[in-house]
Amino acid sequence: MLTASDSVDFDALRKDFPIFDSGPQTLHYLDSAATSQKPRCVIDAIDLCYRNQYGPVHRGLYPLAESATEAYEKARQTIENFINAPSPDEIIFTRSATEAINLVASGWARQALEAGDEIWVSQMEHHSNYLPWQRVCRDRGASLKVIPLDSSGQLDLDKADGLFGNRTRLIAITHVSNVLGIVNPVEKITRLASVNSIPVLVDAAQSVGHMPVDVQSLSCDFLVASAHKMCGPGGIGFLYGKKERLTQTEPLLLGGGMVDQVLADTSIWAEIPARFEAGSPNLAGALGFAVAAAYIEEIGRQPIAKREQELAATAFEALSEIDGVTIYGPENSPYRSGILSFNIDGIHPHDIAQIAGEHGVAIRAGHHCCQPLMRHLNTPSTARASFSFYNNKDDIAALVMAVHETKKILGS
Amino acid sequence: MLTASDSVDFDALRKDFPIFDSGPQTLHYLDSAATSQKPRCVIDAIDLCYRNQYGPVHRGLYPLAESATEAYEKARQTIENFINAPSPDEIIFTRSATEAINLVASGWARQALEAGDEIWVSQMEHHSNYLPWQRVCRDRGASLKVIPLDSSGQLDLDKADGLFGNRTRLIAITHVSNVLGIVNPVEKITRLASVNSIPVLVDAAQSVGHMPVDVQSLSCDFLVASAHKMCGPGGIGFLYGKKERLTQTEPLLLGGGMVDQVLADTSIWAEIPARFEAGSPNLAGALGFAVAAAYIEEIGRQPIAKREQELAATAFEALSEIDGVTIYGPENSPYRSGILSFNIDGIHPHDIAQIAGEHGVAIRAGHHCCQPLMRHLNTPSTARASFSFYNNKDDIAALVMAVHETKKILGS
Amino acid sequence: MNSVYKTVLLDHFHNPRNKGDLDSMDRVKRGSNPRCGDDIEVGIRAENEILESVRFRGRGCSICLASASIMSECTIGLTMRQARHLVQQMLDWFGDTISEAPSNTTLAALGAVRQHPARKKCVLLAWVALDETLEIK
Amino acid sequence: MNSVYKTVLLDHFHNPRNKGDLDSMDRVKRGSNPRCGDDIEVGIRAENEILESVRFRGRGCSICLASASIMSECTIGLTMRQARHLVQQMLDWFGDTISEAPSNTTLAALGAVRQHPARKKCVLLAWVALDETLEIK
Ligand SMILES: Cc1ncc(COP(=O)(O)O)c(C=O)c1O
Ligand SMILES: Cc1ncc(COP(=O)(O)O)c(C=O)c1O
Repeated sequence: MLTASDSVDFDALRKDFPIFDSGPQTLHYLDSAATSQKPRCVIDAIDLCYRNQYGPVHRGLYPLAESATEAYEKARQTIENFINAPSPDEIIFTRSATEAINLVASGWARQALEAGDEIWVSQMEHHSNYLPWQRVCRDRGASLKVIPLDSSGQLDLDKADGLFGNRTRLIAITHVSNVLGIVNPVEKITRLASVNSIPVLVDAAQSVGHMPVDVQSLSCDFLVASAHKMCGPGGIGFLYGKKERLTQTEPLLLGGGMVDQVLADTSIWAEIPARFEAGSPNLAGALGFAVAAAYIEEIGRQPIAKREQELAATAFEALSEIDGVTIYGPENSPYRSGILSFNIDGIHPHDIAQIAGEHGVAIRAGHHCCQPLMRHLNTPSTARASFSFYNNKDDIAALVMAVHETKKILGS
Repeated sequence: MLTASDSVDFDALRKDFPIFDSGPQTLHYLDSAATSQKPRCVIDAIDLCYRNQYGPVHRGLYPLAESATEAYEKARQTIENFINAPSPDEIIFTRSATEAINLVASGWARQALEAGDEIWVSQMEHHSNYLPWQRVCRDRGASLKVIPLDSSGQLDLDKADGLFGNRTRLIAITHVSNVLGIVNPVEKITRLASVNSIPVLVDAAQSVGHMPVDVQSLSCDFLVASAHKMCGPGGIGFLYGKKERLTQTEPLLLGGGMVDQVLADTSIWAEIPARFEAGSPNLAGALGFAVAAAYIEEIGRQPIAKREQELAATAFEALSEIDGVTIYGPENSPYRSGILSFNIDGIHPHDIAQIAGEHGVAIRAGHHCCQPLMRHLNTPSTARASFSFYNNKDDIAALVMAVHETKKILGS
Repeated sequence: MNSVYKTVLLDHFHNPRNKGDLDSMDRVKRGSNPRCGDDIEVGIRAENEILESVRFRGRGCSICLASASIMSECTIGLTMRQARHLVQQMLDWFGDTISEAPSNTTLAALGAVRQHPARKKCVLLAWVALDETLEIK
Repeated sequence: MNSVYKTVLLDHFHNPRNKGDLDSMDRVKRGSNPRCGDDIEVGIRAENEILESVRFRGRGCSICLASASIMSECTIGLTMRQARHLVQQMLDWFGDTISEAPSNTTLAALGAVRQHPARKKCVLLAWVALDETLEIK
């Protein structure tokens, strides 16, 4: 049974999300791993910004511009604290996790790689944490190596020959799989990598809003995430980078605000982090992001993690009792977040998602931008239910009902 | 005197902008070239999106995801129509004008350039339309050439030896100068460039929300702009590219949504425009951008251009009557938009902007991300007033007053 | 609720017509959508420009497979020209160039899918493959 | 309105103390901010570790120039150690590490600039240059 995770009243929190009051039909939103819904405080912060506080960041001397700049830098500090970074200068605002990874691939790895070097990813990476490395390795004559998975879908580090060897220039690994919900042992990886001083990039897109994340105890060199997957607005994310690594990084985007001196044939970049934020900063995006982080922090990521695990565990149990349902990944375990992928024998996952959609249940079907993982699972696609703390047991009941309905309609 | 531009009631339109009702003091916002204020319809569209309509774009089969996808693609069509592009597939949503230029520099020019080739920009370019070309030229052994300016600050095409010659691979030129307000003769340039089939990129950051812009009559190959300078939200902009050019362009960002097949060592990109939009699309950004474009289109860019020119002309006249004031750029002329840069003898522009700010007048001082232009003007910085249609003659009076006040406080 | 899972569609999914072996076909073409894993083959046999047999095999979602089955039923007996015309009508109908279903009651069962842009490809996969088999050599 | 343009500041801007020629100085250091075009030089002459002369020249905004003038006035006569200490106090005050002005009435005139982060650099430019002239050889 579902029990309130600690002392947080999650049913009351659900009321913070206007979307659940907006339609005639109950929305069973189980696609938070794609993008999460937004609480009123975030929506209101964006609204207020554009109504009363809007001005250029880093570019003016009048009060509106000064307060915009201050608010933007305060948002940076909020993100700094959210992941326990040592300094706000180590937080770069990007448009997304995807941009942040590309920045490291183009700006750091491109310089660092030589022919014969290796970059390691895992078989469960999202395309955003796979393709940038594939390109930079090909361009530099390096090899992209893949940590294999065991039969339960977990990293098989023992089979990753040379992972911590002296050809490895970088390990880029997701913190939480967006398909299997597996939480990877990042601390173990950074510890083993540190022996050979191998930098580690953590894709925290699926973790940072769902469980405590501390870059100092993870001991990673880079960490990336997007606001929109953690109650924040679209169009903003961040890169955390250790000062030492950022100093080795060339900017991805060149333009206004990231340069001190522009000479005829060469230029001198501005200090870090400005160097990596070319173009007019996204004020409302940063403010909305900071409010989202504060909102999550106030609930507490420990209770959130517990709540989402409980929801996923309950769904796991209910679904596994249904004939013909296969759930991917390990059995319910502490290594599992609130994400669940499954299939029904003989039924295409698109049909599951469509029929679920017709019944007010929002789940996703497809390869989830994880084609390498689909090859490992030996299926072109799966259906995925992803839970957020604002979900409840009614959502699980609706999901189970939709699966039965799908079987009734399409089962043989 | 100011006359209503045609039949539009601009004083009524000012009421569409909540910021002007938000403070105790009248805000004389003359910094719209840095970033514009937002009308209620744009703010409300973003609000509504997050409250009632929010879901993942291109990634789901349930109703919320389908309508999000539809709304996003409709926004693309709105931008298509706004610049009269031949097809919505030629509109790429980016985070900004800056990203759009970097995409062309990294994705198109990097392939197209060979040692000895030339890229031409002008001496009045914004750093965002200068630095990306500087880098790609240096990396490829090509030359970055600069169209010089005449004493009035206008392009001196006659002195640009080889501009339309057969070493030129690209001409990247701003439509409107963000410092001088000069409107460049883009049509003339594309006509002369077409003789040698030289592609032309137009930086429309300062034009697209302020005057009619039609990529087919401009006959340019690429055109870029940001939403936040034309009443839209931060964090979104676009690249227009001719189909033929986009086909020659490699994506800048790799990741989710831009790939059809991910194989071990190589990948097959998705169709255009998805290929250039890696990562989760910014739904609220695109919707807000489209509403901004529709809002501007409804007022009419012809009347807006007239109104802004009138405001600038009136300010020009008033400021030029003040002893010790130098206004940069050509005298008031049809080649001028609503942007005006000036200095006061013996007074640093930062002081002008600060004192103006203390009197509720928001103007900008600095190099405006145009250090090459500052070298031409032989000053490290200028004060800049930039007018939007929501400004009025009270704003001009306040500006003039602030200049007098500055002289009184700091004049010798 | 305007479900896409109408009786006719479900019937074709559960009891696919002309599905299976393509060995006796004159020409076979493949249609695949790597994004969702749909992957089918369509084969034809014609005599005097008239389609004697239209068959398919492969895997896909219910809409993809039902559409292939419906297609086979609707095209057997047509001349190759008529079949090409019907494919074009389907493309126009799903491309929203025309709003009326091609005058064929079975085809109308696919109409509900037009409300779901992401799944139009599922419907059209078989039809595009058929079109390729019909191309003038 | 809490203007930064206080009487004391304006006085130093209009009537800068110790401005001009640096030929007779022992050591000269330059401070510049390419972003806004401020560019000044600060020179010192010391005898027995006591600052006999502190002078500056260059161009900049009123705050930058007034700060340089105020600085010269506040540091002439100090030991080099005391001057380094005062520079550190200024850095702390403008870095918000301490909230009280260094106990010096003239310096207090710069306090209003602390509300304007973008202009703190203008105030500190001369002080940082001075610090460099004071560095132990
Ligand atoms: C002429 C011009 N080009 C490009 C840009 C860059 O726009 P953004 O900062 O929105 O990328 C600006 C504004 O900053 C501009 O004025
Ligand atoms: C594990 C993982 N990494 C990276 C991303 C990319 O995030 P975004 O699309 O916001 O850039 C996602 C989500 O799409 C994800 O699930």
